[in-house]
Amino acid sequence: MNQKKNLYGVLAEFPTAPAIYHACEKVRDKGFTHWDAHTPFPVHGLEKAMGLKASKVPWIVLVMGLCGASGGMLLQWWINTQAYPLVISAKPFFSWQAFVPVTFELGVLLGSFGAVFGMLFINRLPMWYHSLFRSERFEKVTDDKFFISIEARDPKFDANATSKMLSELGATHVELVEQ
Amino acid sequence: MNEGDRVTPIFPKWTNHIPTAVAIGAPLVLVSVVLAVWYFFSPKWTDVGYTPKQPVAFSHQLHAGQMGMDCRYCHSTVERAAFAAIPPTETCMGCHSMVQAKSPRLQLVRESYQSGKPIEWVKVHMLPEHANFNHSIHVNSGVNCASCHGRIDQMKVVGQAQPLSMGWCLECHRNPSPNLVPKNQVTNLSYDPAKEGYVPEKDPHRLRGVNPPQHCSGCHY
Amino acid sequence: MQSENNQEKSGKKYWRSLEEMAESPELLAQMKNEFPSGAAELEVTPGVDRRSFLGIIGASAAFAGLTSATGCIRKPAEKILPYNKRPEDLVEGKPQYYASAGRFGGSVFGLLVTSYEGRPTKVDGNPSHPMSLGATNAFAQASALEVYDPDRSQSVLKKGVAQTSGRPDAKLLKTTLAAAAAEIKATHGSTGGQGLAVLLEAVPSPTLLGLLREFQTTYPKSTVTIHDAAMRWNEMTALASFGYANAHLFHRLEEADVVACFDADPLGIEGDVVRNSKMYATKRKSVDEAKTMSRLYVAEPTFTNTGVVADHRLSLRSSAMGEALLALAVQLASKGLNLPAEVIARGKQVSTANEKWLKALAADLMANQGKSVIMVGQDQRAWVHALALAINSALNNLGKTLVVRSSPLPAASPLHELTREINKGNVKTLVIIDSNPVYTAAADLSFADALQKVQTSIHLGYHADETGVACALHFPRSHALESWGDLVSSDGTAAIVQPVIEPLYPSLSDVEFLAGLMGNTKNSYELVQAQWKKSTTGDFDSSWRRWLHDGMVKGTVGETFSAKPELSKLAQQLEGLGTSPESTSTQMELRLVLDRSVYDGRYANNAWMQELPDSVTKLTWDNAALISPKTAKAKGIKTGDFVEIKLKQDKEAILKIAAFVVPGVSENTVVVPLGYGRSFNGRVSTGTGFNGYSLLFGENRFAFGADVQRVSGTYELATTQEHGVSDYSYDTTVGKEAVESRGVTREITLAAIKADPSLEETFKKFNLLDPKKHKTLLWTKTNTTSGNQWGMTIDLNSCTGCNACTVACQAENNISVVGKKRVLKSREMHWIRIDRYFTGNVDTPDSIQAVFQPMACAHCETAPCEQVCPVAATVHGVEGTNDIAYNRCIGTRYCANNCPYKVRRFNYFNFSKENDADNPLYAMQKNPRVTVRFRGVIEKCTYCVQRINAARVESKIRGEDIIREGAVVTACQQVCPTDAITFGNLADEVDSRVKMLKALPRNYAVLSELALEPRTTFLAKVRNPNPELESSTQL
Amino acid sequence: MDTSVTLANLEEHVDKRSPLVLGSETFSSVTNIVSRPMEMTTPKAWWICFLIALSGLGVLGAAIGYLFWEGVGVWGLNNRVGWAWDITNFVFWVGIGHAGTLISAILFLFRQKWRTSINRAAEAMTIFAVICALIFPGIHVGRVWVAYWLFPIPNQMAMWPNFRSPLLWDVFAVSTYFTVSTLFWFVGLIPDIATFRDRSKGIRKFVYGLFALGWRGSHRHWLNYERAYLILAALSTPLVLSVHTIVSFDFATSQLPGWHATIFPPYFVAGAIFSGFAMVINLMIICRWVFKLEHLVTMRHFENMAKIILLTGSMVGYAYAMEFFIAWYSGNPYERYIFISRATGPYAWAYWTMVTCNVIIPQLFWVRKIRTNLWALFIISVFVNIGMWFERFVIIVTSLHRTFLPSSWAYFKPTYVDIATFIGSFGLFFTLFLLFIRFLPIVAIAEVKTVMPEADPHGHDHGHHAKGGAH
Repeated sequence: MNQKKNLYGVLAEFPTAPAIYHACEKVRDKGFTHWDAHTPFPVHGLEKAMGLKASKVPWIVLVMGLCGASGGMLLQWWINTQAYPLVISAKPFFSWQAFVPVTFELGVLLGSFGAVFGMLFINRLPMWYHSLFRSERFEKVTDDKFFISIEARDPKFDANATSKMLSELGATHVELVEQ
Repeated sequence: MNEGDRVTPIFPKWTNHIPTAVAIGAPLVLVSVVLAVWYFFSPKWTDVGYTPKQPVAFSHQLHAGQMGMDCRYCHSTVERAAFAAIPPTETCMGCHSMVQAKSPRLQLVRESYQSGKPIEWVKVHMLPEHANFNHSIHVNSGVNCASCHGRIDQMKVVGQAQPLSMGWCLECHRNPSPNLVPKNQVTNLSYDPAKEGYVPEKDPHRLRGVNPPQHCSGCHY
Repeated sequence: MQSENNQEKSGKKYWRSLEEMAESPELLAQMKNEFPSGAAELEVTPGVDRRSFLGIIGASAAFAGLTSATGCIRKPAEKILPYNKRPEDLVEGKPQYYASAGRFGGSVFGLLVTSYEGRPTKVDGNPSHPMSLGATNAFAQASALEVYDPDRSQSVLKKGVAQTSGRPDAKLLKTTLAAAAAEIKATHGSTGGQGLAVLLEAVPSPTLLGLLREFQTTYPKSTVTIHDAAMRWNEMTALASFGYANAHLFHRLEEADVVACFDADPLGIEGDVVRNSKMYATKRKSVDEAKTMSRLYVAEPTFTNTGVVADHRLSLRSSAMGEALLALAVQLASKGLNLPAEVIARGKQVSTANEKWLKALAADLMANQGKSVIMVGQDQRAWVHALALAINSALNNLGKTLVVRSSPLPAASPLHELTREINKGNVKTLVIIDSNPVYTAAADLSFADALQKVQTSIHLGYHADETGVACALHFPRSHALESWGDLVSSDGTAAIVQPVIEPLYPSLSDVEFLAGLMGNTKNSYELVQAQWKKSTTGDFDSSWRRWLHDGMVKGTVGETFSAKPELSKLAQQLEGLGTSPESTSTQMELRLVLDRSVYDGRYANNAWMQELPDSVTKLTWDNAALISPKTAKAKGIKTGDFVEIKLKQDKEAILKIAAFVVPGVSENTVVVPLGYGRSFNGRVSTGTGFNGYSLLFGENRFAFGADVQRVSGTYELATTQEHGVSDYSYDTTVGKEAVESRGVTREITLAAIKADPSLEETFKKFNLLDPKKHKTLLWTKTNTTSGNQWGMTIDLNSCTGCNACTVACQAENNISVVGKKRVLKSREMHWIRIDRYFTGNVDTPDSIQAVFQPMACAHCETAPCEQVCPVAATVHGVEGTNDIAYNRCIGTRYCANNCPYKVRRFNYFNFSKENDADNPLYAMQKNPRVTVRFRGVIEKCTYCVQRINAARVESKIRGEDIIREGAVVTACQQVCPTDAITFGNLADEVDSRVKMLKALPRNYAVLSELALEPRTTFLAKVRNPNPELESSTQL
Repeated sequence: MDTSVTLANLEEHVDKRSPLVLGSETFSSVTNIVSRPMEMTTPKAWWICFLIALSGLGVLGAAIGYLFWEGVGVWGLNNRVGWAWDITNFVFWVGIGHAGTLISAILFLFRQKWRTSINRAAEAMTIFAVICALIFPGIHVGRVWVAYWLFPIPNQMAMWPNFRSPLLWDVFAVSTYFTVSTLFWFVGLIPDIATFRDRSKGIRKFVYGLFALGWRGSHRHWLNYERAYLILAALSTPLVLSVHTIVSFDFATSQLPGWHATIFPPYFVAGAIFSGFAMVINLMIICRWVFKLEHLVTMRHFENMAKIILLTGSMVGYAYAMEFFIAWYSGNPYERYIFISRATGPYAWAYWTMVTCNVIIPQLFWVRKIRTNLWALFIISVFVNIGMWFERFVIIVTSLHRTFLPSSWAYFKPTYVDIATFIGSFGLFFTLFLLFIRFLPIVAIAEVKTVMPEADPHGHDHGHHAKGGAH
């Protein structure tokens, strides 16, 4: 069989959640690295079956959140004590109690920015073009079908062998996808 | 080993570069816009250098500069009142009834003097609205004319030299010393306190320290 | 947006309005015409300065071309128009002050007029003048706006038709006047003035009266009639009956420890109010040092200012005053006072329900012989005045607390005699000098009809008013600020009336008019000088200058009568005086009173006065029939209902008027203020109130046997307190809350002060929280740093609620008028308001008491308004003032919500712009030192920060950091006739008066438990009740 | 199959009370149901509603235009009552805007799976309500053209906002809340938009594709996605509580009797949840009926929401009572007077309307029959929202019209502009909501699928699971 140059990889379709779960366990155990599972919804525990590491998003959120909060308090301190100290209701220039709400809100704001944009960044989204979008069957991934895609650049990849392995794992349909 | 049916994706490949481009471009654009607004919408840009044409080609360079007339000769109320009043036509005619009495450039002045109709000078230094500025206190505190008006004595046609914005006022009100000169040097536009090494605190002629207001009602009422 | 910016950018109203002026060509035309070429006196009359006006017109013309040339980022170009020749003593932007005098509410006092570049902007009292001592009443303040009245007469009228097409015409004025003079000469020259009559107000002007004498020598048979709301005919008759010919009474309240007013209002609207108030106040202020205070008894049918501040008030109908006084006489006699037997005999016949009250008063009077005074209202009949004089004399008060002075006025006849003559057909020519009899004459005279019987009627008036249009000929009158004149006060002090501005329209002053009718074409300046040259010895010019400078002529005119009255004469007065049924009957009595806002109607077209809340009713823009809650309940009348007042004497008169239920009115009495419902087409006066004159019969302003019935329909009355509440007892429940539950106004007795000098015990009931506990703040205060710390005290014990401060503030601070509709929405803009609280039981009028409390921004140190402003538009100044930067305000109104005193005012619309649209001339009154506020911003009392800043500049130039005591005087403080308001520098350890006052035990902060530490504090009101009557008071 | 309840599977058992998805729905049938509104030809009913809503929006525009032209005076406000309908409407809408995030965030954190089929619509409602709310503080200022001074922007005046002002806290709180809710909502939408993308053709495919950001259900994405979603929920929870707390600070931190009350924050939050859920019920009943979602939005959802309304309604009632008690107990005459005048004064009618709608009527939910009767649910929820509007009106206006100095007592009457603006805001709200239900998935497809039994990867044999776990 000829190894197509512009091959992206192999795409295997599975009918149910349990099916892909078990399939993933196997692919994981076979030591594939450049592969992925595609599901219409987050299948419970699949990351274990795929052997993925925990997400880094929380760290981004933490950092951003702290920046927001401290930045907020700093801004208010600077404005009220450095930029233009004004006597307001005879309150102290740095009335930190009154500055808590804004500090909190800014913390939350930047924190959630961290969560969303951090997630998109890690996921390399938006990515409007993807080789898998060339497959018609793949449109079902957002409906009720489950897929495993193994990329050609995976060292263990071999168009025939991998396809075969996947169909043995219970794939109802296996196809090759170009870049 | 079948190939499966193919569809052409909605978006071509290159669209994947857009996010990166935006991620890098957007901040740049944002920053430059902010900087642009910061500069071009500020009085530094909008007001400084405003040099309207005056009905009479009066040259401060000639009168105040070369002939060295004292500012207060014409702007006589500057020490007593909030306004440094534009001199009445009769002040001009005080000299120009003899000097240059026939000059066509002074035609308008003579007409005004006869008809009693004032000359319509165009206002150059326009403070922000609602700001009350009092010349007398500034002059009496020894703020040199040049601090706000620039080197009028070098201007053929008077133009605005400083932003006259609130922020600009506050700079001096927070730290007046650099702009203070001896009382008798107030109208000496070339006097540079830094060069002369003048220290207001040490000036025996000053009866009191200069502590300009920074609270709202100092200027806004 | 651009337009928004333009309108809000125009900080100095004065200039901005000129743009608008420039856009109305006819107005420009008028203004250009204000300046007759070559007005001779310009050079010698300071202040009358035509060039500044040319400047203004030039300026406006310049602006006209520019108003459209905007839109770029850069501000629109502005032009500066310097003087052509700067007047001697003028410095641009610096106010000039001119001493003058004026007659307001029947009282003459000295004035100090403020003028900017030739525009009079404010009228204040002349401190060195004995009758004003620096203070004025509200009317004087309002005259600063009056001169810019949009509807003032601008041209000669013939049979009510204007003789000029729009453009006022000076020449026409002169020629018409000459023609009139010629006609008079033709018709009456031969007959020596047979059928020639002059009608004028009681203006004590030497020049005018001199000319009048001249007139009468030219026309010996001519008659003079005086018609004036303030004319005290009955008092004159009474005095005459004792042999004091052509005299009037002058009171010295500074000498009186006991004052008894019978239907008199010496502190409100009657006579020399300003001086009386000053003097009365001295006897109240003594409470702090000497622990003594005068005692004030008032018997009256409805609350007057005097009644409100009284220690004892008896609710008594005007018609019963005479009896009450007789009964008092009996009481006095029984205590050994020597009064004619006939009087006592007569007095024994009357039965009065108020014996206890009168007994107590009698005792007080006897105890204070020579230190007491009985005052009788001008509307009381002659015999009552005579009786009062007799008692005063017997009490040895004459010459001490009151003196009889000869009146400068000529012997003249009252209006009804003139009318009789007219109806007989004896009057061919009638000359009316600045009087409006067609409106103000009693209904039974039907003067309007009579006037038609006169062949030639010539009228001089400030407005083309009801009389002006009815007369054959009408001449526009110059304002007092526009022409020369002179006036003599009731104490005899003479003063020169000095013009501050050229007449805005070609017009005549009284003297020019009268002289003109004798063919004398001299102007007022020459006439006045001529008059005074006669009476001057030595260098006239120097003394003239001194008079102008001082604002008065040293040495008084006219003399006092020292002779004691022959009391026996009193008997004749009382002869044939049957017992009047009034005192007992339950029939309704009608009481017509002069209005505290529009007086007799002459201020009806003055927007400030129309919007000024009445001291007691708080009613604006209208008058109403005042009825006591009890009577109203009995008649089923609620506030706002229409009632019909029928009065049947020889004629029947009916008035349909809105009712206003207010405590303090006597039972079975309906009170109608005069001066409203005017029929001349003033743009301000039109549609305000109801004409009370249609119920006026004869000379007396009270009539018995009126029929008051509720009729269908209601009417919206705009009050500034209890907005639109029609509940009978509502206002006293409010009072209860304020005075009793909340301790807002604190009222104590002299006895209490004596018993508890520190007042700690006495104040306990007012303190919701122990003052010592206030200072516990969660944070350390950020103290304001400057050497000047401003503060104010308001002495409730002195305040008579005269409203002068409200108008003065309006004049000083360019406060907009909002109109009736918006007052109804409670959007009035006054920076200082006078709260009035009633206490007592609405069903027993005698138990009702009221108290005034002027309320303005208190400049709290921990101001609740500041912390809530999201843009820091209102923050604290280093001198302890609560500043507001109008152009920073975005108008969230949060500060107003959070202000416990509710003293912040919001510009819901562009009020100032609307005001100028209504009348561009108003802009000329604006104070150039104060920003004119625009739509969408909050405003409030600033402690007259413009004056503070002016003073600071001067003291700094002088080299002082501390501003001297007295260098800053707020507008309200300056005008206050009782010096109730004191303002000053708390940081001035040496001679700060306000600091001293704040140390008094009477000093308290309203809502002190909120720990706002307001810089404006109040001195508690002290009443001095007679122990014998203690029970009847509310304490 | 063991039915014994252990900590491990407790949650499952709780959830098995009654199924969250009824009938014999499969993954694709769920997709179909939810996609129907997007794919069906627009129903007439939708068009009618939309036109009505649109005209309402027109009214809003006109009212605001007139307001800007003339000034705030066109409202009934005065110098004593400086705030009335403007801020009442603001608080009202912010309150409504709470249920969404609450359902999404808090119920999500508490693993209340029944939320899945209503949270999407609720979030949408939140965002639209907050948009309506944001209008009012914007337009109530006297000079809108300088309202940007509320933000700390460097300027030549060297002036900055006053961070001590609760109004400024509001600006930050509400705008943050709006931003975060929108992000939360959008993140939730991504997979479902992808679903629509893959179902639709042509321009729609392009637009959906654009917003799907190229989602391909990759589980490496799901991993970060779920984490991010969880964190957003965790952040939104304190946020949603803080927002109404801060709104209540507008009043609580002021001086006025009737405003200055420490009970406000919890009481406002309870009220917000109260009104929010009422609005969700109203909207869901309609959507469910129009788009035949009976199998996804079940009676159990409504019943749960009714219970929450009952709870929060009672909390609000407790707060009312407590206010009176404190007013009396404090011995503060101002406080006492204001509450007496609330119940007996000129605005008593408003007060009793509030009590009836908020405290008395919701008590009907104790009865299961009423709780489960859609008509009853709908009507009572409407009453609740009327009552909650009046609550804000009572707090704001009655407190302002009887303040410390009796001389400054006044009465407030709304003008027709007040009324038009309020009605108009509903126009805006429904315009947005109708567009939403027409073009976006009103039920979170992916999430619903997760709670279906088929979603369980170990659904068929447990033994295998044990092995899998052993790895």
